[in-house]
Amino acid sequence: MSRAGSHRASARRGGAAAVPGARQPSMMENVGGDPGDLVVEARDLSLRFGGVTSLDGVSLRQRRGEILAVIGPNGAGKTSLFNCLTGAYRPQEGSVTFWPQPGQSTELLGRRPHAITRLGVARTFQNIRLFPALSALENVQIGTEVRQKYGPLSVVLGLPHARRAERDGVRRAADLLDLVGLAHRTHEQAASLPYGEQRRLEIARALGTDPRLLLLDEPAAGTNPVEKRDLAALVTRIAATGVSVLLIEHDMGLVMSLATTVAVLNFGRMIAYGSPSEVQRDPAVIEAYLGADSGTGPGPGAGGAGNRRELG
Amino acid sequence: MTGPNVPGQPAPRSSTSTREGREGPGGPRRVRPSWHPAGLRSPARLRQLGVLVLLGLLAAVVTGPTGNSDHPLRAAWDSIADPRIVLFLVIAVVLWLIVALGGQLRTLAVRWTTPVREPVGAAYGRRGGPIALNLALLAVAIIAPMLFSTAAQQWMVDGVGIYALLALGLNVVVGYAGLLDLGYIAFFAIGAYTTAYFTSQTAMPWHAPFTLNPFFVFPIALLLAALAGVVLGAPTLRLRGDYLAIVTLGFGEIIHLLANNADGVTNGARGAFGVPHLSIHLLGIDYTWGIDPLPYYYLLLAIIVIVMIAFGRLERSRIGRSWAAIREDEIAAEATGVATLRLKLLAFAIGASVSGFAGVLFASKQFFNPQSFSLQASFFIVAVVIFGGMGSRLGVVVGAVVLQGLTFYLRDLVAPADRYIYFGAVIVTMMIFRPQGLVPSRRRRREIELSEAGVGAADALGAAPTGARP
Amino acid sequence: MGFFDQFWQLTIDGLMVGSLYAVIALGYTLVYGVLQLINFAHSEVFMLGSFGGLFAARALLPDGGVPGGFQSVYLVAVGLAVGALCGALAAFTLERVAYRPLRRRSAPRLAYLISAIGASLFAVNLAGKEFGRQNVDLPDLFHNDTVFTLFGADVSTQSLVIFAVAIAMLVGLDRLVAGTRLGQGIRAVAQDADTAVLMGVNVERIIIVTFVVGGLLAGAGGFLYAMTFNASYSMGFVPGVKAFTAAVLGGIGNVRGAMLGGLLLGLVESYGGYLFQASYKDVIAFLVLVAILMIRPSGLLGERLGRAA
Amino acid sequence: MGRRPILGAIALATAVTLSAAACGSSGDDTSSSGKKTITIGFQGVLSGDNQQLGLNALYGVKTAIAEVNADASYPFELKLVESDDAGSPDQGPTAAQKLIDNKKVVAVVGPMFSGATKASEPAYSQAGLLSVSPSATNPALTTLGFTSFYRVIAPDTVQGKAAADYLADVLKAKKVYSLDDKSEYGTGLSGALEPELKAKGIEVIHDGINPTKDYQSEATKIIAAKPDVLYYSGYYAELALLTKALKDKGFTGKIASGDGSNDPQYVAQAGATAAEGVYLTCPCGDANSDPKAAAFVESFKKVNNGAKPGTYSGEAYDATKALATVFKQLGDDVNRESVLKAFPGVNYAGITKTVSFESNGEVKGSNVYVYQVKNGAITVLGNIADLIKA
Repeated sequence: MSRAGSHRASARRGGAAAVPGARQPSMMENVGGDPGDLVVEARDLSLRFGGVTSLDGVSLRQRRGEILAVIGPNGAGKTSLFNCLTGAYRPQEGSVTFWPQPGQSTELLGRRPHAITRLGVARTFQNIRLFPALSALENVQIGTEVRQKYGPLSVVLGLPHARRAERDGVRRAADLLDLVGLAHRTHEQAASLPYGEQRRLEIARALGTDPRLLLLDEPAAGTNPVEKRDLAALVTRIAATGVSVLLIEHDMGLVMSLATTVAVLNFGRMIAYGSPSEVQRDPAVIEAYLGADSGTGPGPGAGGAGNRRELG
Repeated sequence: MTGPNVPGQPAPRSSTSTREGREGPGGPRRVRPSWHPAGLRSPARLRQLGVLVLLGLLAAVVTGPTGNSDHPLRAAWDSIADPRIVLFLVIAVVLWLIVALGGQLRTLAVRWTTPVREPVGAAYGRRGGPIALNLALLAVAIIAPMLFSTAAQQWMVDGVGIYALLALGLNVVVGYAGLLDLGYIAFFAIGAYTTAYFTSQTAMPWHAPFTLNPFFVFPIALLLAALAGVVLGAPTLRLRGDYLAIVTLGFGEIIHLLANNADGVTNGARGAFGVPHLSIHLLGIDYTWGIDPLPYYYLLLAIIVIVMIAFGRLERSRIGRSWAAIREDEIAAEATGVATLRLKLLAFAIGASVSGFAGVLFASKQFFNPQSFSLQASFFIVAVVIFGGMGSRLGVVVGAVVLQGLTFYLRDLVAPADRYIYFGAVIVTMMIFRPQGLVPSRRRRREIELSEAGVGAADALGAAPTGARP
Repeated sequence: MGFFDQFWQLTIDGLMVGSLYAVIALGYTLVYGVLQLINFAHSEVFMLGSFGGLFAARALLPDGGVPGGFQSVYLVAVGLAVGALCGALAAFTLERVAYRPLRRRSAPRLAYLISAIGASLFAVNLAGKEFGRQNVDLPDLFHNDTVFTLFGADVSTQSLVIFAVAIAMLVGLDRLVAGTRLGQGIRAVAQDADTAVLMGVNVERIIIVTFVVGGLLAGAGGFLYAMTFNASYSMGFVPGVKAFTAAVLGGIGNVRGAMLGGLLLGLVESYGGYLFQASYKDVIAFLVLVAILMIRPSGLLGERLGRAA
Repeated sequence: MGRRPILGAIALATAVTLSAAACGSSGDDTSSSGKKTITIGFQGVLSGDNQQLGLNALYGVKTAIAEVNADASYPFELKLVESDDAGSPDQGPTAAQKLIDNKKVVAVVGPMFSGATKASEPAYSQAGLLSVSPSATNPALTTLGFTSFYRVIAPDTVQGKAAADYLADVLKAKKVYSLDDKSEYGTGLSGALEPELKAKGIEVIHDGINPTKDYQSEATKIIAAKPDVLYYSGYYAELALLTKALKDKGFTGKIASGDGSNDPQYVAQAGATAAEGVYLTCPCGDANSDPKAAAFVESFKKVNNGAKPGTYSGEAYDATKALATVFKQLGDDVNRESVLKAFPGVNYAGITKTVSFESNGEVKGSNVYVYQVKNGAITVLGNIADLIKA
């Protein structure tokens, strides 16, 4: 399965024989039935842009604490799915339920992205989107201060609770920089960091918002093997703190070593769902990736130079 | 103008090298010091000469006689067919020689216009810049008016002070939140008319059943203007930069026209006469600000200092960082949980309230009519903010001092009718040389450098225009 | 006194002014489409074109009486041509002086705006100095009779000429953008300048051409404007703001949107001025704009020059 | 291609130009004869949209000064200091203060616009510096408690009443469309005109339109209302456009306007054909058509490079001449205090009127004349009071 990379042309050819949508509900039966331990559930998401269908009735469940990887060829709708979960896109049909705490459910659709983030869903971007002119610390601070309540008047008057909150935000941000191994970069401008560190800084910023669910969009894109290994360790550490991780990744080695569950998208539909080994054996997946000659994920740079406006 | 930089000395290469890289194919030629005569005959040099001669002719026309429409070209011709033209041509040629032969001038210009790159770490955490410098500036501001004529003092209040305050407010909108507001003067008008409503029974046909001291109107106007900002902003802030610009422009024009046309409410074009001066009657202190400009100046100075300190705190707080995040990448900011709309609205409201505050001050100082709230005034405040340096508190104040000072200086220097020719030329020249403004803020300067390099947007209005990167 | 008695007359008045707004609006929209920047000095391009056309036509105007027939056509044509040339020259100079150096320096967007305001101040006041600060009348170039009546409304030669020339220019530009190689280049740059460069489009040239085309239209439009409304050094500002509004109304960056926006704005002003106190017609025009933007945030026909054709 | 050096040169050139301009404007400080010099100030609209009105007045002042300086019977030379207020209240106090600061200035002609006047007069009153406005017509100005304000032009009320009489009694209008430009001057005039008309039982339709270029739909509106007379309260540039639009659309009623339109430029801008027959009321004797003032027109042209007198030129000239008369009477004792004290007693036969004042600063006994455009020239029909009796 690690050979099933992202060769565009062949992936599309393979998609012509896409699995009928009727199969999809059965995918979900693989998941243990009790909604009590779910962290997020998307049901029948359909997203269309003009005549182009980006998501076609996708459903997805993730258990709390699980690392779920979404894979699929380019243009399969992975990032669209992320954008629907985080409120950047508004799908025409479907619903997304999120459980910040067990037994405490919220509908995410129709909320603005910042509101969803505050509920506990944080994300990173495929093409890194840091605040380039801010320092590393400031970038993370934006995240750690998200739920702080003090207003402009307290700031201007320098009230004690505002100062305390500010100090608290800085401390937590510094801790997170430490966690992702960027403590030595604290006061450096985000744009001046090397690529791999920018990726980690983005994760730190997302963690700053104190999420229950963390969405990572191709975190390993454009990183070297050493950085990949560090990244895998980092994601495992994050998951160990009780944060559920939803991951888009092309690097199959990383996916197979990290993910507890894998979902496969192709042409806006989910064609497979299960443990890494199950998915690897799934005929539909093999068919979708058939002919894909052993690309091992996108080459370096595929993540960085994307169109900045794609989410706009 | 050229100072000690005599042509003929080789330029230190190192100081130019950072910029040369961006100059494209033309760059390397400039590095080679070309003061041997042959270099003067290159096409590029000859083109420079042509441009400079054209500029010389233009300068001759600008300073020449005034014409009329019966003989549209006569004035221009009279300016050129005049012995004076020799002076302008000589200046043009001398300039060309200096430019062509002297590397120093370029070096100087580059050194002056290239922002100093300091590491972020050095800048970070330094609160409000060196205190000594700020205190020195404050001392200058306190002493300065005493050295000037009363007319200049008057202008330091009406022109410089009020506009500095307005620019500080608009800076929150444009510089911090990255939103272009072309109708900012409307909030100023709201402040001024609120004052007239509450403090005088005679200024407007429409007035409060009671009379307040103008000091009590400050909080009212502050809130009303902020409210107006929210009312205007709530539906429109979803719009993208340029649409927001035109909607705010429309709003400003509507307020202006309403003030002018609603005779029965605002007294229309006749304006509001008779708003009392500020006065304090408290704890045995009885003081009234009068016609003399100085007391108003110091009051304004105090307010400006307070506002600068307050906005400095704001800028370094969670709120300021969120604004920076919105400016740099709105989508990422939203995804990081920044309530972008609410923060933009906050910027709008804060900016508006400062404008309303300034309106009270203005109304209590002197007579006003709707002319004070024209579209041009809005443009002018935007110009002050950009000219001084978006996002920099000191910058926008310096912008007000320089631009308004320039209008005052030109008042005596050239025919009043021609004043704005020079004014316009100075603005264009300034923008060519120093688009980041006179005193850009550190953060903005970094953003602009990054946007030059193609990373991030310099403002929420999107990246630099097409073709900006050679 | 009823509104409907005058409806058609007001419609004709509105269309005449609206077509002029549309012609000026095209300059804003073209530049915006290509550069994503509001060319605030476009109103002065319009003003200078207006003076150029007016002076040229007046210089050729024979003494005594209103010319007729072929001579009228010739005078109008000369006025339009000289106006267009002056406009193009002004736009070219503006681009070279106030914008290009900023592009070289990768200035932030707002710097362009301020540069434009400075250039505008310079041009307005220099024109005032050179041409005097009085309004200048252009004597009649043809007999301004009623050509025909439409539902009881008089259609004069003048409104007919203005409307016809304006529409011809609008259609011509639309064809230019939609159907020629040059137009293709403009659209390519508008859609994605970086890609256009890779495809071999000379972006600098396209930018200059865009300014020049906008200047040609504004200059010719300026001459048409001066035929009815006189010329003056400060004439540019108000129609400039209106035309910009029209461009946004139709969807800035969209050629057909600018036409639609201009005509619509003209009509709104005409009707609004009749129905309410005339001094509130600008208020009404802006309120309509705000209302439309609330409903359709990217203008009536949407943005993007690239999609215009 | 060495772009930056060019830019550097531009900056340098700008600086040089500015300094050159500075040299050019500061070279006028010479006294030619042995006569003593008296300095007067001029505060007016020297920039902005209404600049032409300011220039009209400024040229009038300059004409008077040139005449005085050339006239041996005046034992002094006049010198002028100009101060621009752009006609706006924002710049008024500074413009006034500039003249007040100049201790040589003993009297001021101006301010011109009522708005700038209201903003400036507190400073003049405090400084005890006489200011004589050639053009501020707001009736309230003399009631606001300014102690050094005088004007040589009648307030709007005088003209409004006379114009109403003329429309009613001479033109026999039954229905009048009163249009103002929403300016201080325009609303003041229409506000004085309309009650008078209504009192005479005439139907009045009121409308206001901010100065614009496009009067097409307004013309349609006016024609639809079928008035006998349209009275426009505003300035000539806009009236010219309005007249053109009305004539193009075949308006058959009469057109009338006030002193703001009584300017030869009106005919030039509207075109002689369109302007033909238009009535203009004015509380002034017009310099161009009044034979008594022919000499003024000649000397005006001579002093001002061939420019012709326009709206407010005559008033500014008269104000300056009246000041000169006072200076002459005062002899050696010319200072702010003495001028302010002596000026109310002046009696000077000017070209627009005899300049003498009521105690509140209003000019005495203003006659309102009516003019008509005939064959492309503004010609006087006579004093309205006389025309009504006839």
